[in-house]
This record gives sequence, C-alpha cells and structure tokens, in this order.
Amino acid sequence: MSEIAVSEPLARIYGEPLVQMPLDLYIPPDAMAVMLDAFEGPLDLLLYLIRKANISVLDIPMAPLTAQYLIYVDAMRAQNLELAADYLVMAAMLIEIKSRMLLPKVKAEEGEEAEDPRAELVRRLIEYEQMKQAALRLDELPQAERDFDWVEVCVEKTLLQRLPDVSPDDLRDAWRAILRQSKLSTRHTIQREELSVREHMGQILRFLREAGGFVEFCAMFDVTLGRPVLVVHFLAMLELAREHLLELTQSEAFAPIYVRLSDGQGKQEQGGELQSGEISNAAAG
Amino acid sequence: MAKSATPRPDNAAQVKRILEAVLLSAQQPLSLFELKKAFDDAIGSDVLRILLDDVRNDWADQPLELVQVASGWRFRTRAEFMPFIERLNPEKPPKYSRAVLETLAIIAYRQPVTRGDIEEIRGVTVSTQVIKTLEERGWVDVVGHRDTPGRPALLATTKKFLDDLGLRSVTELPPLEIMNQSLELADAQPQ
Amino acid sequence: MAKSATPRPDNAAQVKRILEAVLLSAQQPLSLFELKKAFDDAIGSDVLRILLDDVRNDWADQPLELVQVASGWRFRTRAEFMPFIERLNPEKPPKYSRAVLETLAIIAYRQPVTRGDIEEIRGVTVSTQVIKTLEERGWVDVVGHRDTPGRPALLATTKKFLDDLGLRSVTELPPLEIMNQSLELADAQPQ
Repeated sequence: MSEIAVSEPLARIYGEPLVQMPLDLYIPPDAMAVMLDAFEGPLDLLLYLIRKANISVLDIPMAPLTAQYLIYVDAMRAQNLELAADYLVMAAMLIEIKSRMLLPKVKAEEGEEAEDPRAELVRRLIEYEQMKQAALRLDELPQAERDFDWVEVCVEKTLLQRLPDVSPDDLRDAWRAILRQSKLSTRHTIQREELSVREHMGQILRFLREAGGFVEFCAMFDVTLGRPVLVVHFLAMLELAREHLLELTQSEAFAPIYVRLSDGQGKQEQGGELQSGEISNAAAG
Repeated sequence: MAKSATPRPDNAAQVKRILEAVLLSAQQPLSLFELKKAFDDAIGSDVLRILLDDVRNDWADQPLELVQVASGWRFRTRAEFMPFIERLNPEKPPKYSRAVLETLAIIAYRQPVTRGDIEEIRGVTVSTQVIKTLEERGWVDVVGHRDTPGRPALLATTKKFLDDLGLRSVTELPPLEIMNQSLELADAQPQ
Repeated sequence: MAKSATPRPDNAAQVKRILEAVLLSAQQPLSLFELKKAFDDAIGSDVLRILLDDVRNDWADQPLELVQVASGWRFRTRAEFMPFIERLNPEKPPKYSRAVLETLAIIAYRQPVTRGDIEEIRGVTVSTQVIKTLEERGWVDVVGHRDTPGRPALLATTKKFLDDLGLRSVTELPPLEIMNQSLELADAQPQ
C-alpha cells in the first residue's frame, strides 16, 4: 500500500477522479492498527467510502467502490489477517456484484422485475447504518453509574427491634405441650375455670397497688360495667381474700368495708428464698 | 469528562446541594477528607463541617436524617419509617423459645401466678431471663406478692398483652375445654 | 397482631413521606404492587400513582429526581451532580466500545436475536467478550434457543437495561432513523 502514488487517481467516482486518499483517513502505515480500530467491519468501511464520496447508497457505482475497498483491504491484510478475513468475504461479494452487473439483465418470470444485484448489499448497508445510528442514540441516553447514581440510603435494621409475634393459638398450643409432657399430679388438678375471675384478680391487685394498697370496698366496683362483670369482680375479690392476697376489713356492722393489699402489710419475714410457691394455707395474721 | 469542565460551586447553597447528592449516592459513610475530594479540596474542613450541620437541619423534617458515625457522615432512613420498609421485605420474624411461650401461656391462663407456680406446672426451673423477656415486652407484670414465705411476686398479663394479641379480655383466649380433655387423657395415662 | 402496631398513615402528606422513605432506601426500583405492600395494600394504585407524581414534583428542586423506569419507581441523582460524585470514585464507569454499543443496539432493536443475526447485521464476527460484557452488566441475557441446527441462544435485553437507561419499555428506545423508503427506492432502481 505504500506504493500508492498520491499523484495518480485512485479511482473515479461518477467520472470524477479521486486523486488522493481522504485526508482524514490517511494514516501512516505504522499506525494502521489505529485505523483498523476506526472501522467496525467491512460494512462500516463501505459506508464510510460511500458517505465520503457523497454518493447515494441507492446508486452505488460498483467499480470504483470495489477498487477503493480493495485498496483498504490490502492495507489491512498486511496488518491483521484475522480481521482481514471478514473484509475479504465482503471483497468477494463486491466483485460478484460487479460482475453480475456487467451481464445483460434477464427478465424474471411472469414479468417480475429482475432484482438488482446490489439490492442485498444496499439492504445490509441500510440496516447496518440504522443500527450504527441507534448505537449512538443509545449511548446518548443517561446511563446509570455514568450519568447518574441510584440512591440507596442505608437502612439501619438495628433501629427497629423486631419482636416475635404471638397469637392466642400459640398460647393454646404451648399449654397443650405443657399438658402433654407435664408431670402434673392429681394434686395439681386443673379445673374448668371461669377465666375472667383470674383476669379480674390481676386487675384488682393492680388497682389496689396503684391506689396505694388501701381502698374502700365500694370504690372497687364500676357499676357501669354491668351485673355479670360486677359478679365476676366480686368473685375475684373473694378468691384473692381466700388466697390471702388481700384483706377485707370492717370495723363494725354497717361501717365502710375496706380492701387492703396484703403485700407490704404481711407479717412474714422477708428473705425466704423463691421456692416453688405452693399455695400456703397458713393464715396471714 | 475533563476535570476542568466541572463547574465550581460558587455559593454555600450549591455546596450544600452537592454534599447532599454525594452523600445520598454513597454506599458508605463519607469522611470530611472524602467529601473534600468532591470539591477538589477547594473547600476547607471547617466550612464543610458547618455546611454539613446546615444540611442536617435542612433535613430535619424529611424521611431521612444525616448522621455522623465513626467513619463519617451518612444519610439514613428515620426509624419511624422502618415498619413500612419492613413490609416490603418481610424478614422471618423472630420466635420466642418454648420456655417463653409456655411461661406466657401459664401466666395468661392461670394468673396471677408466682414463678414457683410456673415451675411446678412446667416441671422445670424458670430462668430469670424468660420472665424478663415477657416483662420487657410489656406483656407481664407483677401485680402483687403472695403472702407466703419469701413473699413471691404474683405475675399477671397486662392490657398491652391483650392489645398485642388482639384480645379484648383474657376470656377470649382459646377455651380450655380442649385442654381438659387432653388433661384427662394425660391423667389417664399414668394408670 | 404485631402488624397492627404499625401506625396507619392518615393523610396524603404522611403517605408521601412514607413513599419517599421507602423509595429512598430501596435497592431497586419499586413497582406500584410493591409500594402498596408498604401500606398493607390499604391504598389503591390510582391514589399512589397521583401521590408519586406529587412526590416527583416536590423533589423538582432537589439534587435527586424520582424517575419511573421499567421495573418501577426509584430515586436517582441528577446528572449535573455526577462530576462531583465521580471525584470520590476514581473508578470510572466503563465507556463501551463501538462493538459493544452496536451489538447492544442490535439486541435492543431486533430482539430476540442470535449471535449469528448480530454478525449478519454487523458484517463481522462478534467476539465472546462483547456479549460477556453486556451479560455481566446485566443488560442482556439468554431468553431461549432458536430451533435451528446448533440451537443458537436467543439474546434479549433485560429490565435492568431499561432501568439503567431510564426507560419504561423497549418502545421508549430512540426511534430508528427512517430508511425504509430508500430501501424501496433501491428496489425500484433497477429499471
């Protein structure tokens, strides 16, 4: 390729002599690798040559195009055989088209127009150019990491303490498990029981504690809650008294009755270790 | 893009906007040293520190907060929004141990009970941790003391327990009928 | 149970704050379906959509913007702040070669395509590295195999590709230059 003389026409395009390599494409031979990089393949090179010569893709003058193409391929061949293979295939195609164009046109059957030998090449050139443009447009779109960053603010999981969920059924199952493997003796009989009494026992104790441990009997009842609740509440109070958890006192007949929390008032010594709290029947004073 | 092409922020407001952008897109906390790099070290540490405080105040009403941690500054989601975020990626909820559940069941069904009562029913010692777990959850508290030697604390369930389990009263716990049956079975077993 | 403990937002402003918190801390775009989960599905899609538009407008002057992409909604930093952010990460994002970009364009516009199809259009062999680059970025994957000898893999673009390019669907790709008419002309030419 070094022997390409700049003075004589390289090719003729539409009869105009092309006397020199396009200036922007002239690359010293030792920089050919760079030039190879400039083209993405034979179609790219062909497009360049066509655009450069300002000829319509629809009316490709095969002879000069092929000639010009071969000059470039020769140059590439000297540098990169593997790449040149793709270019050689195209060269063969160009020469084939060129020779078919020299043959007289044969009318196709049934009056159909004969296909121009260039049609397939034109189709490929157009499709490639379309994709080449599309690639440029795609590259212009804002791209994650290049043109913007996604925002992903840290979430400190430790800020949220996750607590286990418990459902009433879990409790029932737990209770069943206890029973299944329990060593409950007959002495620890669990009877069918009005649960609300137990709940009210807790309520009463809590109420008393908050009220300072000493409340007038009548103040313990909220009559607006209705008779069933009052009855249960009363039963709970009796149960608590039976268990010595509270004391009911009355100084004389018809005097106000007072309810007093046993704890804090008990006469027992502190200090007994927490033992299996068997319900003691010992009278608390 | 060439560095020189990057515009230079020319006022505090702009610097703050840049700080926000940089901090919001960072994957980890950024130190003052790193933050300065965003400005090609053209802004001093003291100025940056003041502006960071400013940014923190600007975000006071936002769902994010700017916090300073050991390795620098970072934005994080405010805790109050965590429950909503959690719903998108529900993690497997933690579970209470059998000991905790059984203890809770005993307190719920047999309240008020002492630790001794629980131990007797379960047949094993109840660790302090178990009771503490339930107390810390606000589900159980001491409602009194039994007037027996040692004056053991009486435990009962709280209103929060009912609320959290969606119950209006302890009577709404699954009924004991079934249990009595199984108890009879259990009783029948030993013979 | 525990779920009911999470407060329910009772006005639009609160819902918007929650949307912001959830979107800002998400690791990927969130669809309406996912966003609804944050509210226990108690808020309808149309309401959410209006509020999302609202949030987008609220952030118009912020360094972040809320965008709708293929897989949903996500906050991203505005392009103008990228130069500052980049100074902190000396690792520049890859600038793709023409081979990669053209291959990507062919897959995007002509999907699903085989490697052979791409080679046919580009007129050169497509190196394995080019395809691998796109696969590793998560922009392209194999969606099937063509029922021809060798059963070549069919490549298509992914949701991440659309997300990363800020597109909601392939139909939002820049339109192709119209060249079809010239092709018809070319067919007519031979006379």
